[in-house]
Amino acid sequence: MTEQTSSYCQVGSFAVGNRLVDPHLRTVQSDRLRPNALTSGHRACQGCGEALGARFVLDAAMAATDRQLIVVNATGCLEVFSTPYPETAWQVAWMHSLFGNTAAVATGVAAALKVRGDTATRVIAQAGDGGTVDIGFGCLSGMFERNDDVLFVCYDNQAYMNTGVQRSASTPAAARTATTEARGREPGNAFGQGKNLPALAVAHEIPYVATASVAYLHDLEAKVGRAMELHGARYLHVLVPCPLGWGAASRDTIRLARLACETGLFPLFEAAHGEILSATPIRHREPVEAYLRPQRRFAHLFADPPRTDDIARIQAIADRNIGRFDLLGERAGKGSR
Amino acid sequence: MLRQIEGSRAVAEAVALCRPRVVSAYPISPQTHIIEGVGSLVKSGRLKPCEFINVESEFAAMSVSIGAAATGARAYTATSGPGLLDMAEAVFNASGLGLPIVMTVANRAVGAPINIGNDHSDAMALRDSGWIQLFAETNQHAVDLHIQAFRLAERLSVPVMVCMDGFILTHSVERVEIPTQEQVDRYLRPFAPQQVLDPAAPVSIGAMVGPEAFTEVRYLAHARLLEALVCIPELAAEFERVVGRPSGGLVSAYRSEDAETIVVALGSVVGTVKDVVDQMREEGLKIGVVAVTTFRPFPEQALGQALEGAHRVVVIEKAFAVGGRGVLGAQVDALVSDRGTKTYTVVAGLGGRSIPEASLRRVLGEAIRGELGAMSFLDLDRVVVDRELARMAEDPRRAPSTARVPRDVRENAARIV
Amino acid sequence: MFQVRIHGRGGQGVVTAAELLAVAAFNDGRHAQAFPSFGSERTGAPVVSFCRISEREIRTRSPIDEPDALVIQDATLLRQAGLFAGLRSHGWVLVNTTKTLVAIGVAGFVAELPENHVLGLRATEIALQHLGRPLPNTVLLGGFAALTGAVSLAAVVTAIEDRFSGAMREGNVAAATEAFNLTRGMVGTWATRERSAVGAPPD
Amino acid sequence: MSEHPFAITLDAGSSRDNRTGSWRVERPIYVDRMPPCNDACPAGENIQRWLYHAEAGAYEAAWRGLVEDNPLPAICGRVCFHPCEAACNRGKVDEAVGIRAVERFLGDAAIAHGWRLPERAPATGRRVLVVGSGPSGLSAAYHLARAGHEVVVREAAPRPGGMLRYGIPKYRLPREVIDAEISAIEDLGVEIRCDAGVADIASAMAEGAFDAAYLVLGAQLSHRVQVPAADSARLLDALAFLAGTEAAEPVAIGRRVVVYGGGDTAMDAARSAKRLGATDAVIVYRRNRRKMPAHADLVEEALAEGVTVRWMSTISRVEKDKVLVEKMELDSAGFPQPTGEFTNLDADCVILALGQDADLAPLAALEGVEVRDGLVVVDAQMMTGHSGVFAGGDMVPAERTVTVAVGHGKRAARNIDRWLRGETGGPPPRHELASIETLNTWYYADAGRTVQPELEAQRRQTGFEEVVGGLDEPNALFEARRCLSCGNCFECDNCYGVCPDNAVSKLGPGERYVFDYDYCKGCGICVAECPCGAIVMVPELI
Repeated sequence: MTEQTSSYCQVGSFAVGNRLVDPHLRTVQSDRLRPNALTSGHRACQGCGEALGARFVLDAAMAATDRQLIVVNATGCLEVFSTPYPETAWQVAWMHSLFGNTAAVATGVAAALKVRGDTATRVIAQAGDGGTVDIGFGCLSGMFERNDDVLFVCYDNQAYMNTGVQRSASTPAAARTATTEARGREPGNAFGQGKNLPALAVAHEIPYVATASVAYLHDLEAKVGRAMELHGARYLHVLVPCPLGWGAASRDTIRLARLACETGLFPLFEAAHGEILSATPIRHREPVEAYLRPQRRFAHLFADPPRTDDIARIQAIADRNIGRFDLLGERAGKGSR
Repeated sequence: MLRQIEGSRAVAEAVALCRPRVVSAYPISPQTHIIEGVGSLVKSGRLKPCEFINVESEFAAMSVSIGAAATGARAYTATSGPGLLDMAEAVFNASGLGLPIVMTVANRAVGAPINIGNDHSDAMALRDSGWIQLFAETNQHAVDLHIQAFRLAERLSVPVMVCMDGFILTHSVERVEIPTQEQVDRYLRPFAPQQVLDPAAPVSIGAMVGPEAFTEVRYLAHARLLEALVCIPELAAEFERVVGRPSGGLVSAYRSEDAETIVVALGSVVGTVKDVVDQMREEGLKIGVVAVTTFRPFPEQALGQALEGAHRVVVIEKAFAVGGRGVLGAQVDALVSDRGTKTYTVVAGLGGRSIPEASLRRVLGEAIRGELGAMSFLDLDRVVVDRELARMAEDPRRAPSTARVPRDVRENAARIV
Repeated sequence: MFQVRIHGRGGQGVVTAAELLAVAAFNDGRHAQAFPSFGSERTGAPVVSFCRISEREIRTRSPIDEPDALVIQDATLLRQAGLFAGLRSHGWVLVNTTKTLVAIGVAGFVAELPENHVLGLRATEIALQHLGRPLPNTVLLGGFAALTGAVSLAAVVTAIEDRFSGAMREGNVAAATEAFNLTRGMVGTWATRERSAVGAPPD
Repeated sequence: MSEHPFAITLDAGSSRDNRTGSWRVERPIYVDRMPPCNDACPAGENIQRWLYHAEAGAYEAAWRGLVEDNPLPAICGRVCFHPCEAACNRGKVDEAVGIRAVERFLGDAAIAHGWRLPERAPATGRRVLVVGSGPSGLSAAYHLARAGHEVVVREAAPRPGGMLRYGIPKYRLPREVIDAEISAIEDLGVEIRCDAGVADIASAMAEGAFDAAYLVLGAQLSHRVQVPAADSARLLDALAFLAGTEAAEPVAIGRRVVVYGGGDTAMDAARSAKRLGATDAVIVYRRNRRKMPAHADLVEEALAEGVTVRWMSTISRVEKDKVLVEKMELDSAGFPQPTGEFTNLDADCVILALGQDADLAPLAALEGVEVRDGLVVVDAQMMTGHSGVFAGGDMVPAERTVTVAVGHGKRAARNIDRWLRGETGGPPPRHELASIETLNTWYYADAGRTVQPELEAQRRQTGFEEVVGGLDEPNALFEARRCLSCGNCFECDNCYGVCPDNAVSKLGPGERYVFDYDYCKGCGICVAECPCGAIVMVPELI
């Protein structure tokens, strides 16, 4: 009997791999010989989303560049848990300088490569949200503005986890941190504008900006792949749940990353040269409560009495994203499955 | 080639002869002409290949240099005063990582009050950053020191700061012999880094080190810096062989062999002091001057020898530890006081204040006559200071609990001047 | 040691004038040191630059408090207090003006200086004529060379040629040369005159 | 020792010296859970497993997996009432996987390609008598033969197949399908003697020197229900009617046919009547549709073909050309109660489909056989009270479906084999059920169920052509791939990919994965993100 291929396959588009999918459609993570840019023995917490995100991104980048990659890392959890003397978990050329200068160091690396005519080796800078949206933003903006040939990756876990969960400009409204305690008349982080770094990156009109999530590996790897096809300043913002800081079960890391997207709180999109190109549609929309409830940082919203007004405000944020990015495909028309 | 040239421009030419591959630039007075000069040489194609990067801050300037040096590129940048402090974290980082970056510091005061004039507060603030610090006396010296700095940095894998007085040197147009490219190429080989980011041989640079090894790391950095005390004279000698001019080294003495009074100073003021020394020698006074070219690592042995036999040492300092003493003065005192040599610290030239020869002659005369306090401020406007101290003493907001303090301050001020 | 202080306004090439003077001295085989007043003055503000010229290496970095010569690029600066501060008793003064020294009110001060040590030169006019722009600095350098003899015209011309290119080079060389010749003529003339006759040459 | 600057620069990957497995208080382990389809399959098929092969397009391997348990996939692929699909977890996501359709596709593929059933084990020298060649007898004969026993099947009817042939209309089960799968079993060396009914089991066993017997006599005696009828009334027995459709000259039924009963047989009778020319085929049933025992898809198909149903109705009396129908109503306990409201219904003929009983006469001489409520009592090993005599199918208490019969045959065969070998003990314990809660269904791509083609309505009125068509290959593949693989790893690489500590090793196709407990910190993400629930956390032993 002649075997025919069916484009449909159980989990082909969503799980890490699948024996039924054409090898070239499988993720880098499904490869038995994947690079493991971040290897075993690191000291990340159980269920660390950032460790996962970093391996996802760097493995994809290594695959895209034939492993010709140099990585510059900001101070933060990722740096501390990966390189405590005398052991490093990195299997990629890697450097850590400071907290706030990662983009500039990467610029220097890129310049050194360019000046010696090395066009094969590519540069990634990576930082947590603090090292990106707060202390690192000056250097990052400069790198963007000069259009230096660097992909900057922010692993956003929405607070300063390395120092014990303090608020950053990426901490969501109402979230409890060590510096936004869940007490008083407005418990948790204030409802402000937030610092929307992906939008700021888009405003720099750099060649490529994307958001990604550890829960959407195919999407993430495709974005890394596209970013590595391009030159100039590029930015990837990856949501990486932190079991410690979010007060969530270690097993729920990917689930929460997924819910952040499925609620509309963390829209996945791509932009180039200042224009939004596309957004990843929500497959199964969830109310924000489904995302908030499993996290102790939002527990005060569900106390007795519950803070339904705050939940509604968070829902409104999600709804706004859904509308802005057409996350339900209402304007574009539902894509065929 | 002998040229009448602005100091900044001469340094830019010298830096270009050293073939840096990545130069990061952020404008700040009085350093700006240097990076303008290097930028011009890159734009004109005289310095190539070279990536000249206009960054958004001094912090970024040093950070770009860190990245470039770690990737095996010879990296250079320049800054001044507040700029040096802006990059302070990265300055420590560069030395901690052992990256042989060369940076010009066109020395400038640090505010507030904001002041763009020259003094050494910037370099002194980072004297313990693990960098080698060289101080140029003239623009010729600055040119020579930059060329030696690259060699020294790469030999030891330690960054080097070449300090030159802002405006006084950077903006002076004077006679400078600029070596030929051939000479510099003979002296300074292409950069062969001790560690490098290489995808083919990946390492992790910049590990986190805890208390179990941090002391050892620091000790090794110290040892490496002390090694520079041996390297610097060697490299200066080699420089003289190649370029034909003695320059650099640890300390430089002038008419100090038989001197009873020796002035010790950093940077361009040494030239003025030399003229004063000549004048006072003509008056029959046994006086000389020793310039500290290498301030970090501190050349204890060389300076100690140079000061041997002096009855008194007057340290002219363009910075001081507020609430403490002179930085250089304290170190000199520690070096010679047990020989019975009296030391004086004269704080001078702060924030671009001129150091007139007459004032120097006066203060040195006071030292010789034993009339000078251990620490004094050259040309301090006593009228202004006393008036202000008096006002403070009478300020009712301060009066209740600190009634005595202003008086102490006044007494103290009177003692040290 | 011959020390010069140049007064002007921001944008008039005051610093360049000192530098060109130093280069010219260097071209004559002397040591020289030019430096600006170290401030952050903006366009139009009064600025000062300095130049030392010596047969020997210049080591001092002390300020020039007692200049041997003053170059005043803008006569309106004469209203400024302390303009002549420290000028040595044998000193020279070169002023950019179309008027007589009497008219600009410095006759009294000038009277205390040696004869033919003070000169008014219509430098801006000459600059406009050769450069089309009111940049008096190279014109005054030519005059300064003729007035003081501290540098040669050839050295000034070479300094200008090294500094400028194209039409600016030719214009500046021509302007400086004209000023030199004009000044030499005037100084020569004035050397035989009464002191009271000191003033601008007749048209 | 590193050649790099001390402590500042470290050698790549040196963290592997740090065995983070010591952080763990719980460890993940791989498990195989019982998929609900397998759990629900009366034939005990390992559905998830054979779908796993089918998903890869390995159809012969899939068929081989199938016939490990059931030698009649082309038959069951048509007539099974697929309790697997009712249990299918995918039914809670979108729609259940069309397992039966894929099974049929595989069964038909086997026939088309002539795939041969697996070889027999070496002969044991033991002889087993199977009485009845219905699905249960065929199943038992097949499994016994595979085990190496000599099997003789005795069938009273002229052709093998029992109710497959004589109880299920052709339009549901084409006869060539029956013939093909039976002959495949015969090819294995099973002897089927037709027109060879057994009047007395004991003597038949003795005569044939059989060591054991499996009795599957079926239930072919129509249930006797007292329906008052005029002498002239035309009453037919449904089973006889259906069997008669196999004959060259079908019985005359007239134009208006009333079928009395609510089971599958009633549906088959009504639909067959339609095909034999009845303009009206009316089913009279005493309860409502929800309570109707007939399988829903048969009801659907019947209604689609124009069969009508009088719900909540009983026949009080049958006249020559009409029946008197009484309206019923359900009492609080859900039982129908008469209302006294009567209506007449025109009827040329009434077909009674009120159930069947077993004829247990051949067992009369067997000692120890216990009969209760007209059915033979068997133990957990399907053995009657008479040692060595096993029974199954419609004559024992169970649901009377083809697949249940097939399952009986398999179980009986395995127990007979064990009994013959003197072994005791039952099958291994069943795995824990892979309930929907154990799955992470987000990962499965959205995909509606494929629809099998159906014969157009016109042709369903006029003949016995098969109504429901099979899936073509792409559709069968698609349908197979809708399987969630509940409770059984299908190598999606999720655990391998989502481990933050790279503590999962991928062993390659078919080899699954192993945990590297040197580094596994026990975060449990692999458990949470396993789509099919094939990983569980267990406490670390102290």
